[in-house]
Amino acid sequence: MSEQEQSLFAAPPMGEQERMVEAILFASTEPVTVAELRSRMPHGCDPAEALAYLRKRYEGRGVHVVKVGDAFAFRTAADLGFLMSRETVETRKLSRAAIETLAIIAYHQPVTRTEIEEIRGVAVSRGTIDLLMELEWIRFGRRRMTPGRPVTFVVTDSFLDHFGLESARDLPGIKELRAAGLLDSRPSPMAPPSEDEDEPQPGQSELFED
Amino acid sequence: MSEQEQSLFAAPPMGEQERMVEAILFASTEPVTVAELRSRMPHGCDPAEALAYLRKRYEGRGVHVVKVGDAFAFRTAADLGFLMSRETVETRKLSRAAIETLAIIAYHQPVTRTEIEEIRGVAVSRGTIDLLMELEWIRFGRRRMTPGRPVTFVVTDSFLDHFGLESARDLPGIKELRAAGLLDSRPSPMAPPSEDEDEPQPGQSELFED
Amino acid sequence: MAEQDDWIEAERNATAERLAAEALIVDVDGFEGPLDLLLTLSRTQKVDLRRISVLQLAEQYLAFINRAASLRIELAADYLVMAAWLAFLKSRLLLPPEPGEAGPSAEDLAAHLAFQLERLQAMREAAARLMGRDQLARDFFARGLPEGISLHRKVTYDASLLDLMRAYARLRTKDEFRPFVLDRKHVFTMEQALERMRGLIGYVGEWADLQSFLPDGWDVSPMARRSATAAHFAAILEMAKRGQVAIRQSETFAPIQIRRGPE
Repeated sequence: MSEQEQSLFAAPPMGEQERMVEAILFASTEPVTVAELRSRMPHGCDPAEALAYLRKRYEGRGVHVVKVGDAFAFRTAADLGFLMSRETVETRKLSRAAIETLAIIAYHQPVTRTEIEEIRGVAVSRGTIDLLMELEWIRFGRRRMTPGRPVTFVVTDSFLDHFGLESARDLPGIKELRAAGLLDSRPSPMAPPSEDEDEPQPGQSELFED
Repeated sequence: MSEQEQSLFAAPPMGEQERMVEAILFASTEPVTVAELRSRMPHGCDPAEALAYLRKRYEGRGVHVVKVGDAFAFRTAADLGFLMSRETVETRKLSRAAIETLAIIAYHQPVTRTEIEEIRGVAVSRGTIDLLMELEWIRFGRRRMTPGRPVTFVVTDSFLDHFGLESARDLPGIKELRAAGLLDSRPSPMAPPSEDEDEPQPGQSELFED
Repeated sequence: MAEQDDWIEAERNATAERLAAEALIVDVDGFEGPLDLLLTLSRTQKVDLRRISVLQLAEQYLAFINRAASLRIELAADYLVMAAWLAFLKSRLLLPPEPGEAGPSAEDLAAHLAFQLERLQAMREAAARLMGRDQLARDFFARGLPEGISLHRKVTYDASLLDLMRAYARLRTKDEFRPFVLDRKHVFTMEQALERMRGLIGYVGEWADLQSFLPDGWDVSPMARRSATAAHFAAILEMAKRGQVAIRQSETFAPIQIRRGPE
């Protein structure tokens, strides 16, 4: 086999693969998964390894490679945010109820509406869930396998992207909260004043199973 | 003047200035001029010099700093253009008829065309079914064991994948939609009912039966 | 002299306390439910939530509710439900348990309430920390100029789960929003009634209630009955004008009676 023929079938050198990943990530505003990188790069490439080199190369630069769920994206370094006032998108100010509901979904996911209400001690208003869905920060998760099969809510990858989190496991303070038992769905010893039909589930402790 | 006071007014080190230019060029929606860089960076910076360093740094990389008129921007390297072909997929919103048909199939599967028409109150056009098939969101299910043995439609795994569902059973019910505020008790002013109300044509359904 | 200072001091403290309580009351709309109010009240105990006195908290809450009542401030029902429950809990905490009493102990209930407060507080803090993080498009940024120029142009269609659910919700509730159309199914016209009565009147030699002439099936719904009654009444007036029937009514709202006319 001639040398040229061989090179036709061999994967490009790693330095070249790194350039490819760099170009693809740069071109996209949305995070790109490793699977998508692989499907777009020539046969035989190892985008995961190329990504590792690329992340290292951009450490400490003005833009970084960040991980969002299973995907990767370039984002500007947070310490340079002050330069970007022109780029800032004025976002709607979230109500306290919306912020708390979002936090409860993030930390307790998958979580049912009843559980959110039990934690906050008030009914979740219709607009709140609607708004968080519209922002694409939450979505419906798997139904709970309990009587009534209530729907659950979980946070999305856009949520992770927005708050610069690799995964829900990286939520600030989540380990401490779990260790303190504050993420348990502790059954109330008696139906307390808030009416909750579905019994708290023991199965819920598998938080963040992936 | 004390040393500290001096440092308060001195320009940031060149490495830092380079990071700033990098972040600004990356995040900006348009090419940026040197004058604009200067106005956005701290007093005393030399954006032209920082730019020169930055261009050098990106030489041979997967993205370059290019000059566009008087301004500068990042562009992916020309030799990697073949990687960008998939970037150009034009996405359109599904028509209302298509999304309603899809919703009915998802909620009622397996469902026959006649049943879809009964629920929508209008005939289902052939194009709608074809489109949903082409998107690989629906497929034929088992034939119904009733006179005429009509074909049924079911949703596919790529449907579940696209909509982030574990199974079609995880779709929220009407009660849950209402609770989530997705179902207003008033007709939405954004969705006038007359939009595609083709005449109800009960007789037309067998047109598409095979 | 010193005594007087003490007295003034005490007076001042009492005033401050009263003002604080009133400020709390005025702010009642600002509370997100009874649990939020309890959490606010618990801060006055100035202890770790794990060592909170639930008994004292129950008393504070009940005092708050009483005060609101005396100021004629309307409280939402769930505040009153919580008050009733706390009053119950308080009595359980104060009285020795009845022998053989089933169900959870007062201590369990109190511990659970303390847990709920601690958990709410923890979620508040978590929410604050979350919102304090660097955020996309505020502190860090995505590529401002995504590239997408290519010769290959492929059209694909997209929809979100939200679109899907809204579409389904719209379909399923379509009937609720039917545009207004006259309900002809339940309208009995005067022409129909006239036709009917002409056929029937020949058989009415004695006084008979108009009601008994209403067609079958038109007395099931109020709407149908009203329409049929009105149509038949108009019809007999017409027939009376022509002398075909005689009409009488003994008093206002009494049944209307008819019989064959004198002609």
